[in-house]
Amino acid sequence: MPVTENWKPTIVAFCCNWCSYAGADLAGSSRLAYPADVKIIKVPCSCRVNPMFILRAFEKGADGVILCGCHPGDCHYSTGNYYARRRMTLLFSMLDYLGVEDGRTRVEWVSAAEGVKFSETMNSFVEKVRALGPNVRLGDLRCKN
Amino acid sequence: MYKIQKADLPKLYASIAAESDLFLPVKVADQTNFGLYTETADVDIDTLKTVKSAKDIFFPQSETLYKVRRENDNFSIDVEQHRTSPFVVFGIRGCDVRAMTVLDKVFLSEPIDSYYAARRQMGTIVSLACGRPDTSCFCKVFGIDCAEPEGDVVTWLVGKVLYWQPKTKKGEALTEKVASLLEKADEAMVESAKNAIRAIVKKLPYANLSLEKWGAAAADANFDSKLWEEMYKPCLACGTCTFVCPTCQCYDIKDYDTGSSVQRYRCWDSCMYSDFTMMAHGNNRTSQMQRFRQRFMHKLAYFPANNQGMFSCVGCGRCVDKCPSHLNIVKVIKAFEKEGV
Amino acid sequence: MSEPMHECKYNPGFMRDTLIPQVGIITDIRTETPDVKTFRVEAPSGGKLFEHMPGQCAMVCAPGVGEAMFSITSSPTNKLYQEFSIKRCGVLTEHLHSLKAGDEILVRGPYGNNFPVETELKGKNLLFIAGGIALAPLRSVINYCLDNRENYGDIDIVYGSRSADDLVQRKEIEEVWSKIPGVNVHLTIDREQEGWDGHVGFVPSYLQELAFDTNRTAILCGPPIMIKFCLQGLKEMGFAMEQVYTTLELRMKCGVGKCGRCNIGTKYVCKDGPVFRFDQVDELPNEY
Amino acid sequence: MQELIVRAKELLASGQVARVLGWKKGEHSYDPEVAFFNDAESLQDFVYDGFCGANLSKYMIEASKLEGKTLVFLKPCDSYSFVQLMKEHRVDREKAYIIGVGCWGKLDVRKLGAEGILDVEIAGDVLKVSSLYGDSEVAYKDAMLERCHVCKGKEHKVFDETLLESADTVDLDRFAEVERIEAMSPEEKFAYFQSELSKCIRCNACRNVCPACSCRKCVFDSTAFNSEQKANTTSFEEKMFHIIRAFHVAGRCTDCGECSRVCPQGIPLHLFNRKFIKDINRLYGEYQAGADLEEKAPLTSFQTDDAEPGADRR
Repeated sequence: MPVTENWKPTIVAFCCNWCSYAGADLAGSSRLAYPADVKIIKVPCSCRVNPMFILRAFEKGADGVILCGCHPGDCHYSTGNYYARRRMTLLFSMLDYLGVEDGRTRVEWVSAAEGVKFSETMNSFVEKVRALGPNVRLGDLRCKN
Repeated sequence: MYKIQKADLPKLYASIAAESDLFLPVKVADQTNFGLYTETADVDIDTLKTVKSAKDIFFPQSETLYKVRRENDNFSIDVEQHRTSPFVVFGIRGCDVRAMTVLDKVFLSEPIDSYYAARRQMGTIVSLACGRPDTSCFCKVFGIDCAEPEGDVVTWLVGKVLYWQPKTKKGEALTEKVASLLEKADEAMVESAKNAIRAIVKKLPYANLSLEKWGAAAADANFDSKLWEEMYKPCLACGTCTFVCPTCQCYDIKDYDTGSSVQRYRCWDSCMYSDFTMMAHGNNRTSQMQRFRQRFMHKLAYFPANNQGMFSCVGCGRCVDKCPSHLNIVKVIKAFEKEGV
Repeated sequence: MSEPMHECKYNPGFMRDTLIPQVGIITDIRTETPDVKTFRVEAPSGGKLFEHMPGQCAMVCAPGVGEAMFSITSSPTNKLYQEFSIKRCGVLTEHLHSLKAGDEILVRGPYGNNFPVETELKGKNLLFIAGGIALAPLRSVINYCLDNRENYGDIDIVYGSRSADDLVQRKEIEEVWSKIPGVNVHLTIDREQEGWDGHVGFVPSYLQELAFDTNRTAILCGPPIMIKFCLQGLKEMGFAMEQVYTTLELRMKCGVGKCGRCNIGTKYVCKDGPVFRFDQVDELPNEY
Repeated sequence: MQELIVRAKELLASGQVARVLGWKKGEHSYDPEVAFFNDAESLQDFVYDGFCGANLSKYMIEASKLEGKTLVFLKPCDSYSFVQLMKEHRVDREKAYIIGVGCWGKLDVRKLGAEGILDVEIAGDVLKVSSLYGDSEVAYKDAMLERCHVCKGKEHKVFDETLLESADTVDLDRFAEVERIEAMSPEEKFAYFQSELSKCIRCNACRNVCPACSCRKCVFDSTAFNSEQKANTTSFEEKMFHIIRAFHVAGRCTDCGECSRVCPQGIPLHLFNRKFIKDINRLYGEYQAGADLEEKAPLTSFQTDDAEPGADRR
């Protein structure tokens, strides 16, 4: 894909069903804008997301991947997001170690009441990924055509 | 017979590469494998054995056969085209050249594998005699002379000079193209180099393995041997032996969903993997012993039975060097030699 | 885009590499039993995708799901279409069962050898023995023989399954086969069932009850355990191994004897089989 | 070495063990193979020396299913793997009679720097190499596997008895190489790993030898999962495979180094595992997998004040 002025990154957002997805809903019903290039995938808990989900998203063409869950301490299943936090911390550190641009991955805790935060998070994340350009280092060439 | 100074080889590579793709041993991250020549490639013709054989060039580890797109409920098949441009492979050793003959028996038998056939037709093989055979080499057992390999052009690296002898029409055509870089040479140096190589080969520890217990007759005789049960145990069921082997040709055909189409590709497979023979209703080889046995029986008994006695092993010794558990075909041959059946 | 068809430069006699399939359209699906469906397949422009002989197989592929070898259950004498009877038992077959008429699949073939209908079987009395879904490969031979009735002697068909609901091609068996002169159909099911007044019992025991003379050639297909006991029964009746044919089935990928996974002994089941005479099977290592 | 054979014979003779899991003489002095010995006679081929690098813990998964006890020789670092496997209920402690054997560093034949090696004589600190192309001498230390230079320690974590003295081999910092890479720019890091991983042939030797990779069915072998499993189809495949494999063993990997030892392409796979170990130590406290049977694993526990993902990014 040629990078032009109008190039828009593809963003995959894994959102926990109980907080962040509801936060996205609230952002929508409050008419807060966030880019349409954000593809939301609803997951039962941020803990459901394993590193393969993240890599798979990049493989299939995502330029940035963000994981949103309940604030630590507020997990619907009480502790899921604590485990997710450790996993993502290690995974992101590994991706940095491999030389993947660090702006392409992010975790943000967004509650059901934080429609504004959701929209702001997405806007800032999309902007950051846009600045980085298309994902080359973690993409599968076969998915490019 | 022609010659070129070793120091001038980069010119030779560049000259060949200007006209066609050139594959040759290239060092990447401290390991030498066949790769495409580029100006910045770290060409390494001194390493005796590339980790993977040159089989990759004619039968790639992974190649797309066709793409299927679905449009309005209809499938359209986009077939991968055959190779149409000529290419040169430089620096193949005698064992790997013979391995191509083994692969030919499989892929060029009816019905012909057209992708392989196209590459065979387009490829010119420049082989390289082995100056310093290794302990694990046993090509002699299969009647291969690493001092004088087969190939379209045969070369010898003697000291600082590469000697060049075209053997076929393809080889002569290539020689003509690079003639300006070559000078005439007499054969004396090469003859003495050959003698020196053959003298080393005689001293190799595996040079006199006996294949007496193998061949077509072994298909029945060796199958039920108790030796298999004794030998297979350290096998980790990885595919290292298969993937470094120049003659292993089993493949899998798989799908990859790119989102916009399905790519059907074939890739190397290994009879060492448990899912190799796995079907919906079960597996006909349930133990690693059976899988282990299949690999060696195929190479040393079934293949010769179907191909006028030709073994599906060329004695390159890669499996000997690379098996994580130090299991290999030499140990199998020796075990049968010692114990009978 | 598919390129114009011309003979393959490297593989004379073929349009494309043998690994490249054609698009086929499912024009009809018949539900035979709770887990078996018969798919009728035609070329997009109508007619058969290719010609085949009884016993041969084809690779059926659902892109992105998988590809597997299935025996062609229709007879070559059927000039209009080909049929596959497929039992739901894995990922691919599960998917195929979810398809409907009009859907497309990819097919390549035919592969393998065939029953020697024009040579060794010709002029012989024939005894077909099948269990469950194994009628699929036999149906092709049976119909071929019935359509060339004059070339064969008496035909006996012994067919059994778990229950009456699991009998494949029951309609054809009852309405067509059993009405043809010189053809005797012997059906059996494993256990008593309401509404079934036929024979009850496993195929091997039924076979012994029927006590055939050895003046016939047997063609035996079914699950391994059934084959084992039927073969034993046939031997006791005096049948020679050379008088009994069967088909083998192993994992296959290429269909042309190159990918290696159906290799057993010196044979490749996809190319040298699937039809084997029992004396040939006996020579193979016991790995099937 | 003789004392190992003597002890093994005693245990076999007394019926305490049904078989012995150890190493058997190879074709040469430098290629011993893993072997099961069922009787005293077969033990004449038993060998234990610097070339016996294979970690026998993984073989105990299968041996745990056999009738009777198996006598297994574990080097100090192998004993960590065994404890980890016990923790994961993959081996049966009751089925193992463990003799902890001393270790003075294991050798890597690739580091001998000679072609056509016919024989290697281990003479104390020196290796006498005789080859087709002349004889040479290499210091034992210089031919040691990377993992031995950064050894976790020479104390057995599980054993029934111990034999032979160990010798200290540590002379490098375990995390130095990881730190060297961490200090690179993203472009350099990417180029480095790209060049290393481009060699991967997906033979799965690293996975199959790994004592932590003990899943009955690997996710990469699952047909439900769109993975290439055994083909190096694109450069992404290898990245995916090695990242995920390292992640799946993170917090469980004892750093036994078998993956790097067996890689036919010489990929330094331990650098992935060690990166996770380093991060775990830094973020969640020092942790050594296999050191303790009871301690909770870092990825199955948490603290409410754990670091946020990406917190240390510049």
